[in-house]
Amino acid sequence: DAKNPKIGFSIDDLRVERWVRDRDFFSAEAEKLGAKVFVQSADASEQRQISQIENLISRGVDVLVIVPYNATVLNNAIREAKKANIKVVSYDRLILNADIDAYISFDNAKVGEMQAEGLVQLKPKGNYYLLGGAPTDNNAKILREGQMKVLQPLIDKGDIKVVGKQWVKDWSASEAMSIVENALTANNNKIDAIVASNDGTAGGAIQALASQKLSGKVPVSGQDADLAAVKRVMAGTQAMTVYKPLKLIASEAAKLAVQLVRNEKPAYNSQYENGLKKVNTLLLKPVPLTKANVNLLVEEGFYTKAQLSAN
Amino acid sequence: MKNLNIKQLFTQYKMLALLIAIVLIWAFFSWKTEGGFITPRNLSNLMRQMSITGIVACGMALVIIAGEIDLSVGSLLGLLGGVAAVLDVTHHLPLPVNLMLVLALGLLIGLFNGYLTAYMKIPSFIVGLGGMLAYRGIVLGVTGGTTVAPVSADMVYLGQGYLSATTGVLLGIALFALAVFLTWQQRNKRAQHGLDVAPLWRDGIKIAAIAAVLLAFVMTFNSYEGIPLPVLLLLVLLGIFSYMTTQTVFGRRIYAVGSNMEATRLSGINVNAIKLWIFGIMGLMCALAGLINTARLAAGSPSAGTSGELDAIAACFIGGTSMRGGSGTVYGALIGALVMASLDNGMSMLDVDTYWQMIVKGCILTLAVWVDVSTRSARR
Amino acid sequence: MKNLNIKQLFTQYKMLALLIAIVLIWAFFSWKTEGGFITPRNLSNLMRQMSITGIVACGMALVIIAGEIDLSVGSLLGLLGGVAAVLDVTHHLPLPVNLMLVLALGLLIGLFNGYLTAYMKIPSFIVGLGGMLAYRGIVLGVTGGTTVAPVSADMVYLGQGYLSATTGVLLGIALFALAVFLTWQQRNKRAQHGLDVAPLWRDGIKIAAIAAVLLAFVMTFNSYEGIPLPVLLLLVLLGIFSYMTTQTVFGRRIYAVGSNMEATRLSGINVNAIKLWIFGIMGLMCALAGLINTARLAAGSPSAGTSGELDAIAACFIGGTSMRGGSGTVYGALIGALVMASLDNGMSMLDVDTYWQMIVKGCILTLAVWVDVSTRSARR
Amino acid sequence: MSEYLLEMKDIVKEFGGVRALNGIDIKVRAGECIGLCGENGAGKSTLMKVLSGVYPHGTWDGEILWEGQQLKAQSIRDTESAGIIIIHQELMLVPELSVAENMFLGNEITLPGGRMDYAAMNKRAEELLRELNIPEVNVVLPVKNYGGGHQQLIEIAKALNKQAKLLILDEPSSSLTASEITVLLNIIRALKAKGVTCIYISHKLDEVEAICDTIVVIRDGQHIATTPMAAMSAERIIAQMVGREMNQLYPKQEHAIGEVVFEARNVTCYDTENPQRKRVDNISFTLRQGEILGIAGLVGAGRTELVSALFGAYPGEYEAEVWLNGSKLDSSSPLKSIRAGLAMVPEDRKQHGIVPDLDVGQNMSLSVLHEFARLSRIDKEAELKTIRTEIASMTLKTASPFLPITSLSGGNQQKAVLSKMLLTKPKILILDEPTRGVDVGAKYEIYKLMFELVKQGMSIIMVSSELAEVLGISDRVLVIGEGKLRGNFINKDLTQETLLAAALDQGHALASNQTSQANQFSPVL
Ligand SMILES: Nc1ncnc2c1ncn2[C@@H]1O[C@H](COP(=O)(O)OP(=O)(O)OP(=O)(O)O)[C@@H](O)[C@H]1O
Ligand SMILES: Nc1ncnc2c1ncn2[C@@H]1O[C@H](COP(=O)(O)OP(=O)(O)OP(=O)(O)O)[C@@H](O)[C@H]1O
Ligand SMILES: O[C@@H]1[C@@H](O)[C@H](O)OC[C@H]1O
Ligand SMILES: [Mg+2]
Ligand SMILES: [Mg+2]
Repeated sequence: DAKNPKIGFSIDDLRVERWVRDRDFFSAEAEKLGAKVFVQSADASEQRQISQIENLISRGVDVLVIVPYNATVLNNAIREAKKANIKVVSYDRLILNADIDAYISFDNAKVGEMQAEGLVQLKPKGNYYLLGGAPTDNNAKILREGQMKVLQPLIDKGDIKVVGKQWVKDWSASEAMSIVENALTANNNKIDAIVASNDGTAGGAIQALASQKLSGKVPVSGQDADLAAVKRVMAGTQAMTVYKPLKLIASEAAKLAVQLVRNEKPAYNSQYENGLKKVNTLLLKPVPLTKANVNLLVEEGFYTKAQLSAN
Repeated sequence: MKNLNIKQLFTQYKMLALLIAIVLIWAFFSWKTEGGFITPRNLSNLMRQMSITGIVACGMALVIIAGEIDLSVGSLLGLLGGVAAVLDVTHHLPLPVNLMLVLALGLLIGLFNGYLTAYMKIPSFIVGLGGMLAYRGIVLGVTGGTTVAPVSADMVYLGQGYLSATTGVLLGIALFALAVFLTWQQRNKRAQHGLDVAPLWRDGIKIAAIAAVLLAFVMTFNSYEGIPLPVLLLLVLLGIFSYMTTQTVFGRRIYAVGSNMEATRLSGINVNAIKLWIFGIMGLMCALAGLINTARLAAGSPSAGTSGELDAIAACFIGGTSMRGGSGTVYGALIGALVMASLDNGMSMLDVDTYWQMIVKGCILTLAVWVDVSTRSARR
Repeated sequence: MKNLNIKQLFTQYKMLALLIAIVLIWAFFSWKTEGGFITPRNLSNLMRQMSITGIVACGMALVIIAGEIDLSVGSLLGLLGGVAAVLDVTHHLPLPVNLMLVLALGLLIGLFNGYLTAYMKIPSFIVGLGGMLAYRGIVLGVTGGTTVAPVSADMVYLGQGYLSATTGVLLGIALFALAVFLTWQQRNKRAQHGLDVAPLWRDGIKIAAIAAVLLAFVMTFNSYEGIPLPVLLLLVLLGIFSYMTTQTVFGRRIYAVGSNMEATRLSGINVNAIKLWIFGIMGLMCALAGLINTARLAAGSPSAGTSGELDAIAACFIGGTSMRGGSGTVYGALIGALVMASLDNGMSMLDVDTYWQMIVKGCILTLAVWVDVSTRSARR
Repeated sequence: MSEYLLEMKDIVKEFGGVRALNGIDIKVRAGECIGLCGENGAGKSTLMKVLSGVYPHGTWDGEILWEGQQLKAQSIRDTESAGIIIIHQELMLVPELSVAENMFLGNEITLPGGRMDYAAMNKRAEELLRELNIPEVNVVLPVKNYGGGHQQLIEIAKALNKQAKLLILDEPSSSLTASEITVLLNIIRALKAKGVTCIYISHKLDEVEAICDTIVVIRDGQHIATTPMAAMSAERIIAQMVGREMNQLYPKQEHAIGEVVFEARNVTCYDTENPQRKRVDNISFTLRQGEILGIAGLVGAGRTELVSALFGAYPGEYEAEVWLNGSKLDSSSPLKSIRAGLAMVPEDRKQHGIVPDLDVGQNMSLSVLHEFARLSRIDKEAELKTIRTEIASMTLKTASPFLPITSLSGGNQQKAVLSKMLLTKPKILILDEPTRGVDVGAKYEIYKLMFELVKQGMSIIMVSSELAEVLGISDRVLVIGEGKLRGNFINKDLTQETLLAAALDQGHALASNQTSQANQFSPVL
């Protein structure tokens, strides 16, 4: 009911660090608003995610907040939700071709752009290696598109040369490490920057660089501001990560969800075309995070000072 | 004759044990979800959720009974689903043509796996391991690593459609009539050959039980939206496969091959051909599962079916199929799939942490097989 | 005696076939990368990259020879690596204590798996399947799904450290001395027991070959940074396991159990205890592999080791371990691991698309086993 | 101490409600050699498994006194350390380990640190094999390289290697040839002289007669009688075993022999391990309608290879031309052979005969299942009717056709396999060791059946290592030695000596007491 709404929160994969934090922030805020949250993790399986959404619907939730694993495969599940008069919020990744009520996000393509920009600032010219995400993950493709948006003009100009690109199975850090080791060998260490698509794979890449005593010399990008990555940024071995103020998106999303149930009007600031309709969108800004602005994390309560200084 | 009854009771008891397990699991979840678990709607969900694993498990049961294993099914399912999506989205093929093509492709790849195993004598474990990598590679190639969407409404209907209420009722009646007819025919035949006929009351009870199950089944689904198409498909497959394994020459030979391949060969049976066709059937099942999966996702996804082989194999083993080959049933495998799906569904309704879900599933799987092993007679 | 020679040549030939395959693969990649592939640096990388799979494959070879299988190793590796990371990062345990704890835990879990298989009679396939889920669940619980980093420098050294050049040379010399001593001892023994002694020139050639290999090995590594610690560990394991399987009573009993368990039991051997310990050893190997993995990544990742079981199993089968148990070698498994690692490394150096990599690996795996099967005698 | 080395009192052992042993009492004096006799399924092996700890204490009822003390063995280990050593009926060797390793399995000689002392073990193994008169066996080769006969001897050597007070031999001679059996019996005599007690189980009563001091007969899991051998004869043992007199072991019946119907030309089989080596070397022979052709030879002579090649079941490379009624057959696979009218009952029942997960009836109908099918659907009632008829006509002892085949005794399993092949209505029936491990009663019935079949016009090829059986049943006998045809004899005034001489005869011309008639079509002559 409207006073104590039930929120179903379907998350792609709690094995990826950031989603754990999203969940915690989200639940905390929702409970403050008097809602009850049911969390599901699909462990990077679209089939499981659909099942879980169906289960949440049978559970009788009032609103669904979904972090899609694969943004293109959910429209059947969402049709079911709509039939049951359940509101649907797309969280972080835009669900395509489906009748959703709202979208709240940091734009993945934008994140890709920031990653590339972060590196281009440090190495405007040179050999780039593109370390993509899971080959089976649609978002990895979107990130790559964002990165290429920045890099392509420079490639055309001849400033930047892409000396290799690989997708990393399951975003696996060890796989990323082997790939970068081999890339370094193949290119005689003549790699000037590595565009890693998230912090996990960046970690693997940096270990590979470290064994060539190149860590800190070759800039590596990332995203998510994982604790380990932030420590690396502070230590100077990772050039940047993209900080998505998770507390903000999570609490905003919780508010948005409750507002939808209570038929209140949320404060949207944008609209996105998802293939079926223009979706009302609350767009939050991802922040490129470098050594210069890590304090932001402490200010926003993302990490405590102790967490960052502990080794 | 007494011995016979004990034996029959025992086999029935084994299935009973599983059914009791399901009842317990369902009761537990229903209690915990305050009845939410056994609403028609959730049962309908549950059955749809198990349909893909179920379809694959039907084929896998045959493969395992024949003493082999197929680890490539997850990737193959993904590949065939991906091909279906590409044919639909990119080439706009009409659904029937698409279906035919994908089924044919599935059969062909299955036969190829079978050929490698039966004629080239490469252990099926390896063929599966190789296929698992290669077919997933091909999906990635075919889809370019991106999700292929949106598929046509026709195709989506395959995965999301329902039988109308009346069709459902008619189907129930037809099945009931079939059961009555078969029982009657069997009684006649036995009498005709001078074999002893079961007492009338026993067949009466059997028929009544069938009627009750059919009624409950149709009523439950009809009180939500009707019988979902994938569930219908699963039932049809259950019928075909049960008939095949228990009533046909081919079926009997599958058990023989799995139990003692050499003796079977020396009995004048072309064991290679049997293995070949079993893998062919497995391929067909992957095609069906892939189609349903694509229909349910309304898209062809490059990661579809990942680790589907493990679910199917687990279902077979929970359902009492023997590791060594030579014994097992298709309905057992489906009950096994239902057990796994019930756990997934129930725990997700209860909002159990993923890691607990994995731990519980791992334990239940092991436990179920342990119960099976330890209640089975110590024969051999 | 003539028969013996042919047979011996044949077993040697089998390993030769694999070595030739490696030479071909290396030659191909070297040509394609214009020599980049066989630089000392890349060979060092290659060996380090194969070390984790190699360590697991050592244990897996025993398990498969004993007629069992263990599917839980990937998850277990992840779990133990995760525990090591947590103990290091969160609890700041000194490395030796940490090592001891993790090894003990690995042994314990391995023994638990073994207990379920050997004493509770649950098929190892199922125990593995259950463990695969459950242990991964526990990792997620232990790490809370986050990457645990950064681990201490001591621990990183385990994965990234090198032996100094002189130590490497000394090691090479020691190994050479050992080989000479053993050959000499064997000649003595045979003479003493009145068995015919191989001609001196043959043992001479053998020793020379060993010297050449050792020299090449040490030189290659020393001309980069030295022998990497994980590679050293792998060599030590190879030594221990080869010794165990060929020279010790326990080792020979592993083959006996896998080849004919009933006969072994009826020879008064406690087959359950043997299985128990084999799984215990497997657990230890997972602990070592987990530690090295965490050390290499300098972090404990909740998804570490995913599908590691498949790599290890594939390595064993490529290396000629029999599916049915009873035959196989540890060095074969390591050569198998080297084949797979060479393919991965070479293709990633050539920047081949992921999907092609998967297809090629799948095909090579199947092909390798096919060659093995078809050169092996047709008899069963 | 009691006067007995061993007393087994009121032993009861059940398998899933079925009593295999039903209160057996047996007493054994030290130094005695007991002959344990009984039909197939009487419970001999089960009793010995109880005694030797294969079935641990507590899985059976009753009491065992060993040297006057209660024996509560939990495993083989316990009984072996008490001095009870058993040679099992089924071969219990590990195929992948070497001969020596097998002989020392469980009792390895070790060096410090748990190392195998190969030098010592190989040496001792060679000594033992020399004692058993098979020095040709190479102790470092895997056991799988050797055939059934050698394996049985290796198994015996393994037992001899242990310090036995009581040695149990459960059908140790089933794959041995006469000369090998002689060696074995001599060894047992030597053991007896050293004071070792033996329990000897065999369906070959002449062996029992030759070495046993006391005969214990059991039937249906119950003790029937214990009698000194002096007061017994083969006939009386049989009478006690089957519960009635049997005056004749080989029920030879007159039957008409017709024209040549079957011919094998130039059969050559190559060894699977070593393709250079010929296991069967260019053998040709003919077979007449209604004829029983015995094939005799030493173990490893290649008889099994010969007949499996004819049937298309030989696993390695081979060449064979098979003619039936004047036309050449394609017998390249068992399927084709069966279609053409050939049938073979293989030598190794467990590996090649029964399908363990199918029940008795399903095993019997396996080869002809398609005949009961319409549109592939099995008419189960028709199938059952045929099975019931067949069970009755074969006097196959089973409570129901739905029992697992593994629950039948060896003899009855053999009958089931035989009737599986007979249902295919063959013209030529090949029987490879049809009575191995089968008791006298059942043997008699199988022989009777064979005669009925030839009377109906079938022709039979019977491979057998029991010369008495070959002589008792066959119309004509082929002798195979080292893969070559060594003799072709009409079974008239033929003696075991003649056959043995032919089998051993090396490099001499083909022996034959009769040529023109038996082999007028044979290209050999
Ligand atoms: N493991 C078992 N499970 C069920 N029944 C068994 C088992 N072992 C033996 N039996 C049954 O027990 C009875 C005695 O068998 P046993 O092997 O002792 O006979 P036997 O006298 O040794 O016969 P044979 O001369 O054929 O070797 C038979 O009816 C057999 O079917
Ligand atoms: N030296 C050997 N190497 C490998 N296999 C052997 C050898 N000797 C015998 N065998 C195998 O043992 C089995 C029986 O031996 P074989 O067929 O040669 O003898 P046989 O003349 O049929 O004698 P029998 O049937 O009395 O054992 C066959 O399956 C054969 O393949
Ligand atoms: O935040 C990242 C997410 O956007 C991507 O899809 O998956 C990996 C995560 O690290
Ligand atoms: Mg017996
Ligand atoms: Mg033979």
